[in-house]
Amino acid sequence: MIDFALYHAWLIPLLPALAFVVIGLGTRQDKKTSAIIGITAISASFLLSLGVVGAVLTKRIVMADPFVMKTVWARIGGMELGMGALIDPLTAMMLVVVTTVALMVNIYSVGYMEHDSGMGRFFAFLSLFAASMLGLVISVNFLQMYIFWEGVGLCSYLLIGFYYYKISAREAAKKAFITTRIGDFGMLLGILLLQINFGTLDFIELKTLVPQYIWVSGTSFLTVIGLLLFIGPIGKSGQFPLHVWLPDAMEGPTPVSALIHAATMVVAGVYLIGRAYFIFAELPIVLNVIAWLGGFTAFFAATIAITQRPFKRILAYSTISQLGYMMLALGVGSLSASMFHLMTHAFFKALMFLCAGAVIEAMHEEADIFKMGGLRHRMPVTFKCMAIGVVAIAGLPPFAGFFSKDAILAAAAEVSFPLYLLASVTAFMTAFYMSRLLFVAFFGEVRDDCPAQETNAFMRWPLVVLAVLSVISGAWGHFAGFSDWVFYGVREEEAINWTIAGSSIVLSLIAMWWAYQIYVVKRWSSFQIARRLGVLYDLSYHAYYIDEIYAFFRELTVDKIGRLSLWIDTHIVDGIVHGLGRLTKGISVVLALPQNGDTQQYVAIFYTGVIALVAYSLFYAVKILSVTGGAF
Amino acid sequence: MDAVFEQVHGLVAWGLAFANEYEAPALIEAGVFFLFAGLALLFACGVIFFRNVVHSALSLTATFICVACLYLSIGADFMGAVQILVYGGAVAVLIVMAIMLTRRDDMAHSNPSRGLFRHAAAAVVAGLFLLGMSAVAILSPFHSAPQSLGDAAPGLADLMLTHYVLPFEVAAVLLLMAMIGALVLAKGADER
Amino acid sequence: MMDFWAISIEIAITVLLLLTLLVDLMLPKESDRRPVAFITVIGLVSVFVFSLGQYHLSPSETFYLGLFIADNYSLFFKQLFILGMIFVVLFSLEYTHKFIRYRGEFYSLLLSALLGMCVMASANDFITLFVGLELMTISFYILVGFRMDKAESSEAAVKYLLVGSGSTAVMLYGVSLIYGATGSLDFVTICRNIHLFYAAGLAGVVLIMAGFFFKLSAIPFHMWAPDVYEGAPTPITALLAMSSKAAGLAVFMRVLYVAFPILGTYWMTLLAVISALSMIGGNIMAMKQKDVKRMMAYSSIAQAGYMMAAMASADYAGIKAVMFYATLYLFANVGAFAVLSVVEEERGGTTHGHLTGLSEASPMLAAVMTISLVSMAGVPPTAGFAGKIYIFTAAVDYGYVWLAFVGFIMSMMSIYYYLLVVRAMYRDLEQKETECARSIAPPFSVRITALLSAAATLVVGVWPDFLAKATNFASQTFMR
Amino acid sequence: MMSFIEFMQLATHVGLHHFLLFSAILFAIGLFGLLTKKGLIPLLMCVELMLNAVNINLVAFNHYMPVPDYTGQLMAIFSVAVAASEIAVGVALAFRIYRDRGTVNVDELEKLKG
Amino acid sequence: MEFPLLSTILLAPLVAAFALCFVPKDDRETIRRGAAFATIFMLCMTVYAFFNFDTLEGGVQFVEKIPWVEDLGVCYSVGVDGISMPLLLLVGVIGISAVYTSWNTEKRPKEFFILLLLLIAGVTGTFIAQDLFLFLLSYELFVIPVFIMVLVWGSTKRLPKEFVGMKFIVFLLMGSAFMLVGVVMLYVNAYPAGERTFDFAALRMAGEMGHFSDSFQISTFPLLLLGFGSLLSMFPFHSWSPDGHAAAPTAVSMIHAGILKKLGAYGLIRVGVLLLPVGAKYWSPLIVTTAVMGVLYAAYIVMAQKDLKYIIGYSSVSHMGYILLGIMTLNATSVSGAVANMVAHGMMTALFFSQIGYIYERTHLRSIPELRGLAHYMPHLTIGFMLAGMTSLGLPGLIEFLPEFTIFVGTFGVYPVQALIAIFVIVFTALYVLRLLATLLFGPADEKYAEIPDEQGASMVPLLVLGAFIVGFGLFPSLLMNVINCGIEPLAPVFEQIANAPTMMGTMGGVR
Repeated sequence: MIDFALYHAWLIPLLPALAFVVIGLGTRQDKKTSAIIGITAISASFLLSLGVVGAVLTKRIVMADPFVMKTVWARIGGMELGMGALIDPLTAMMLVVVTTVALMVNIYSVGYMEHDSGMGRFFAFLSLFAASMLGLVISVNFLQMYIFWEGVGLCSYLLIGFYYYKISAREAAKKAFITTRIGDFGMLLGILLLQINFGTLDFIELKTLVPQYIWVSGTSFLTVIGLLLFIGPIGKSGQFPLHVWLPDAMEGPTPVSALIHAATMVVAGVYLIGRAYFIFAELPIVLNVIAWLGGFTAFFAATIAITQRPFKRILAYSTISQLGYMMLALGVGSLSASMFHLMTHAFFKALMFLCAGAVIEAMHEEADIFKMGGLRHRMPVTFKCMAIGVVAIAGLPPFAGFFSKDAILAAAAEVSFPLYLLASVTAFMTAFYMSRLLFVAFFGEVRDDCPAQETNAFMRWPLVVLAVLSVISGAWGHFAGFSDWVFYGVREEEAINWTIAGSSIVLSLIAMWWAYQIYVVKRWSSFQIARRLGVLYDLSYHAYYIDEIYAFFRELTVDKIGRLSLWIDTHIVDGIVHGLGRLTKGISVVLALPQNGDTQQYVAIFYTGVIALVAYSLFYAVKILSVTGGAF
Repeated sequence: MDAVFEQVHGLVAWGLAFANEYEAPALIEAGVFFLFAGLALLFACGVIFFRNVVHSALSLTATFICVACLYLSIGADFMGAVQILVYGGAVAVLIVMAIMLTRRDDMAHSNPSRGLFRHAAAAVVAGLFLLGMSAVAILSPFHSAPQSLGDAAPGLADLMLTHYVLPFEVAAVLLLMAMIGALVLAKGADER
Repeated sequence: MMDFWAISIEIAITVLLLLTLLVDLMLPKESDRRPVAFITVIGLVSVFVFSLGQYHLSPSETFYLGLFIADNYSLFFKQLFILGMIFVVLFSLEYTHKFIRYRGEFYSLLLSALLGMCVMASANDFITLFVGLELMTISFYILVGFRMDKAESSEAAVKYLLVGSGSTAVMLYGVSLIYGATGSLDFVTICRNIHLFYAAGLAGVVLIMAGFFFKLSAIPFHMWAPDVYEGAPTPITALLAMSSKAAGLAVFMRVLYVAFPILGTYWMTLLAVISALSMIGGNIMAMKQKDVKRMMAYSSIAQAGYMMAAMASADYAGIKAVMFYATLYLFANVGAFAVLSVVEEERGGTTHGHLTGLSEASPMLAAVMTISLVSMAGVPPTAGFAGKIYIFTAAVDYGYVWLAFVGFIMSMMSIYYYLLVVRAMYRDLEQKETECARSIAPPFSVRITALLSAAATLVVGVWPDFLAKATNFASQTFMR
Repeated sequence: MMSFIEFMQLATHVGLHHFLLFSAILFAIGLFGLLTKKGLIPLLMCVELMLNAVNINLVAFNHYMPVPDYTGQLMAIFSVAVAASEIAVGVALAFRIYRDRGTVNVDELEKLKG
Repeated sequence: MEFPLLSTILLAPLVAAFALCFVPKDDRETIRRGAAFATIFMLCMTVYAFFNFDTLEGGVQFVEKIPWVEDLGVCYSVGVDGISMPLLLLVGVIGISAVYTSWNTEKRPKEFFILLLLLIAGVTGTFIAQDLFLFLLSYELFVIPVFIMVLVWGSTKRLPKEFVGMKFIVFLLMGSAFMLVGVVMLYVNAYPAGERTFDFAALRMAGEMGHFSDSFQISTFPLLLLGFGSLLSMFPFHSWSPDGHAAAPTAVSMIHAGILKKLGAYGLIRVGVLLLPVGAKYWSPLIVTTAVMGVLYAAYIVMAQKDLKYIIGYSSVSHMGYILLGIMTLNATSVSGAVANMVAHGMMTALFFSQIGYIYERTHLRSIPELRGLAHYMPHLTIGFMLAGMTSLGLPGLIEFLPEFTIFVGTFGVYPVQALIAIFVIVFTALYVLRLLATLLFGPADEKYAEIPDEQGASMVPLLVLGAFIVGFGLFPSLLMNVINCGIEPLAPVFEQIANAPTMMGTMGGVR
């Protein structure tokens, strides 16, 4: 079984892909069959993933020596492009995380989508997404990664725009695709440079080539490549300034938000850097950029999240913030901390999103948390799960978030104090706004018009499973030696630094208490605070007007120039063509003017021609005479 | 004064020399040429400038006859005869007939011309052509050795029935078809 | 001595001519003269078939002392003229019946024009040339004025006659100068005479060329062409465009290559310039034309330009190209004018307006017209393309790249006005034009001519080998 | 520069050039007429003048040929025949035109143009 | 002698066209079935040829050679190599799609299908020709069919269709006039008179023997470029193209964008680059720069367009810029990318146009604000549009991704700045494609489209056929790429030979 899983790891993405094909071509109309096919496929992948993990553990496949299977996908123009599966602990971890969350979300969706006529389509897309994401995870080279990277982007687009009749969904989908495309552009450039420079995109080969290259030519060129490659993750993982699509992506069905925009796809960027860490780790400048951008994003998103009102939007900004954390961890050189956080975050954020889905469905599509309240009475299971999620993200022991966040903070503190400070402030704010969410939505009085009811079993059980994972994954990972397996270079210190951990716990507690005072006890009026903060509140509430700024620039650089180009094309380029046509016709008219029917004029012109010819002959004759001197 | 005197002197000297050097035939030859050529050109101008088309036609005939005389003067007897017969006779008659058939009331102005601009343009074109042809004639070092062939008719007849029998026959067809064509065209649409 | 075999074609045509005259006289006055037409066609077909047997590998035969030469070159052109004449007589049966009053004489005159052309093609001295040329020209003067019901017809004839006489005078002047310079009118004698380099010789050459330029309607000697083409009866326009031009070309080439080869560089430059002028001017002026016959006049000016471009490269490739092009131009013209004659007959005119809706009235005619016009423009898969390749290969080979430039660009530009006609035939009809869709059933003779010519155009376009070989054969014996 | 006397000597020594110049002038006069007259019949007359001029050329060349030869005159004879045919056709056309339109002025023939 | 496969492919549409001449013009069913039969037959044969193409052996295969015009040195010589084989397949695929897209032609169907088949035959002939004369003969065969089809079955939008048809033809033919001069110069300079030939292989041999001097190459290449470039809709000679798309009937738009433009690119490779490599190298910086300008400029214009056909028209100008870029970068990688992209873009645009045609035929609307929310009633159409759109923006797993990637790989090392701009335009492409899809397909439903049936039966055929190839080649690119590789392989020496040839900017250093 374990061997089978290892040697057939390529089946992991393929099974959901098949499910997509089958559902798409065949059973799209039949909800139930579609759901069964989708869930079966993902379950099989899940089992295989577990098998892979088992194989990694038993066969002791380590980061430095991964297990690789590959085949040639295409040969073109002297390039050989491969496809295959690269199995190492990192991959195994990702496989499990992705399949677990995907499985949960699939099951959840059976409940969530049961009244939607597009359920077949939904499962098809989910399967396709799972296939792409898993394909991305097992990539053996940058091209494969890029391919599936775009694939997940497509699925994200399709699923955000799942409710295609809603203009907001349509626009959000578009925005997501284009924004990430900008990132992809940079990444594509990086990949091209790698291909041109090294002649290969294969991770394993690059791993040996890169150090040699650095030895010979230094890092300056690779720094450019690294920065370009990093643009991709900026887009995909919602880092500033390309984060704008992620909050809007919440227009999609909530399971999608949970799976794609919280747990899996958005971490693809982090994963890419992790996978290519052998490049990034050699480039201090790039690492610095990553760290600072990550830190800034984490902080920046947190400041926005504090003032948001829609349930999923808060979670979205929180996701951005947490992704910033992961980036920060990578930037400060701790692959394992980052990946660890990636894993825990996947579980607790998926959990929270699924809870959000339950709540919003129960509230009949009402998303504003201030219109909720007291839901803990109506939806106890959901509440408990949500609470676990919040505590986990806030970083209280022994929940998952504590261990991973602590690892990041410790790593940051080791490298740079300002970064550590930034991360800590962010942690504080995270604890605050997550508590705010929890308190506003679930505490207080039940409103009279509240229609909320506990959800059905399909939706409940995944919550429970994820809640359990949110609780245990941190501790389990920490103590079972996550960092023994997933690391880069030298294995890192794993012991908990209690100074850092303690201060972070204290900060979180303060934040939660404060939130409790404001939103439950209502010691201070939240509105008053908002008014006092004035401009800052406005900025935060409107996400620093970044969307508006972008729209302005898009209008300026795209639409205006587009209209200008069109004008140029129709009036100048076309104008020249049409003008030439008209000119020729004009010449035609002018040339034919002598043709006025007057015979004698014709004769005159004829003789003019004759005279010209005679003149030519005389000229020639004189020339001959002058050459020959009149003699023949 | 000297220059004028010199010219006059020269002229006298030339006259004496001319009388000495040239015999009468040459002189006569020159006289005949200039007489008929001058007349021909004069009549040709008449063709153009007479207001009455009948006068023009007569002038044309006169030109033809002058040219015929020139032919005769250089020994082209047969050509001269043809010229008088065909041009002075047939063509002239044809033209006069045409004038009669297309006559109008006021014969005094029956030979209208185009406007002044057209005259100027025509003068330029014709003048340039003349200039060109004169230049050609002057620039060409022709052999100017007149030959006295005597009676050309037998020679021509010989050529026409041997070397050039085909053009001769074709010319016959040409005349036939021209006749038929002219008849058909002249009959026009209103033959009933 | 006299070898009558050499002039057998001419004799046959003359006999046919006399026969038509006789039959015309014998037929009752009210008869419709179709028998005359049939006699003409049958006679010409038999002459054509007979002439096929005259191709030879042995040295060419001359009629008398080399003044009339029946080589493969002239034979090829003669066949071309005969073929053109057969086609024209065939497709104009109905047209003649409707518009021509003196039909018997009409056919006789056609034959006399044909005789003139044939004589020209074989002429090897200036007298024969001149007589043949004039026989053709005068026949055409008459034929152009042959539509008694249309004032334009006689107007065209007058214009043709006046300008033509002017040109005859110039050409004769040139001949006289050549005679003066060289003392001979025989091509073969002339070509050896160094005195061609006299001013008189040089001027004589250009004056003779001017005469031919007039026949080919090359710019600036073209002024007569549009008016005459428009005014003449449609079959005559067709003949003017293809046969008269081809005959002019045939003898023009012979004059240049046989009589004046030593002046090659002198006249080649001139030909190239005139050719370029004709290509440019003809094509551009054609663009504004509304009347298709008139447009064809301008187009024929341009076509003459193309052919002269090939002549400008004085070797047998050029000659071959001209012969090739003249042939395909004949087919194209037959197709186009067959359609035009039907249209004029049915709708009373040949402007774009008259052609409107032809694709619905008679798809076959529209298709034939399109193919013919496209061939004139030189677009594949029609014969015109192969022809242009031959022509401009010859020109480029000789170093006239600029001429090829002008030629190709103008020929592609010319597609514009050809397509204007196609547009008129195919465009959507407006409400008030529904009358234009009324079906036209062309008579059998027209149908067969049109289809034959279109088929020939396409076949030569796709498979030019046969024609290329034939022209090769003919041109090589010409250059000896 | 040629002096007046030399010129007179040349001028009176009648030779080929005299004829050539004479014919050129005659041709030019005919051409001038062809370009300026209105009536069709005068135009035909001018054409005849031009053809005549050419004939003079031919005959003169023939006369001054170094070797005995008749082809020039022969050409002239053919040219006469052609000229006669042309004028016959021309006159017939003039008649046609006159009957069609009541005029023989070519400047009124303007139906065809453009 | 082997079975004349390629001639059969070439003759199928011709024979069908000829046969259709004798079908009564009211019998629409027979006519369109006949046309469909011919194209299905063609497709089967081309697919057969494609999969029987021996990629190990390479070179020109399925050769038939018969002397044709001896004094010009023309042979009826057909054959396909790795470059033309995929394009031939493209013709087969688009041919059948075009016929089925026009399935419901009501107006004068007989003439329509005859002309369509002639058009298809012409492009087929061009791709299989191994003789320059034959190539030219077929190359311009499109003129009359296209003109008449635009005239009769086209549509008038911004400009009258009569005008556009004229513009289309005159523009292209003016371009090809230059090309013809160039070809004649090539022909004349290759061999002395008497030994001349139009055979591609022989002409290449002449080039290798040095019969084309460097200065000759440099002066002649622009002529060819003008001809092929204007057919390829090279900026700034693209003006005919969007208007042409807009006015033409759907089938013509499909063939025009899908095949005709590729004809230009194919000609540029086959005649321009292969025969005149030094000339190509000399001019390449300029052409690459204009190509990239075209890419960007056309993409910008699309942003401001509303009419669907204009959008796709300009977008194909933009995409053709990538192909030109790939070709003119002159290395094996970029050129193979360009060739692959020709196939990819052909199928993609054809699909786009067939979908547009479907909706236009039924609503007579094709401007974006008027058409909206089609996904509600027409899922098949939506799939078609989505597939085409996603291909257009270069989504991996669909046919166009890998070619574009290859072009970029080939180009980026040689012309970094130009390549950078070109790559950046993929963002623009995404932007305009998504805008188009979003407005057209999604959003609130519009009742007025409720009555319109979704694609079914015959009208599904283009989607199925093109979709199958788009996805199939997208997922399994080696099917396509192996064939192309073996076509590009023989070119490698040519590129090597000119690697150090001077360009107009002087000798380029640092080329990989």
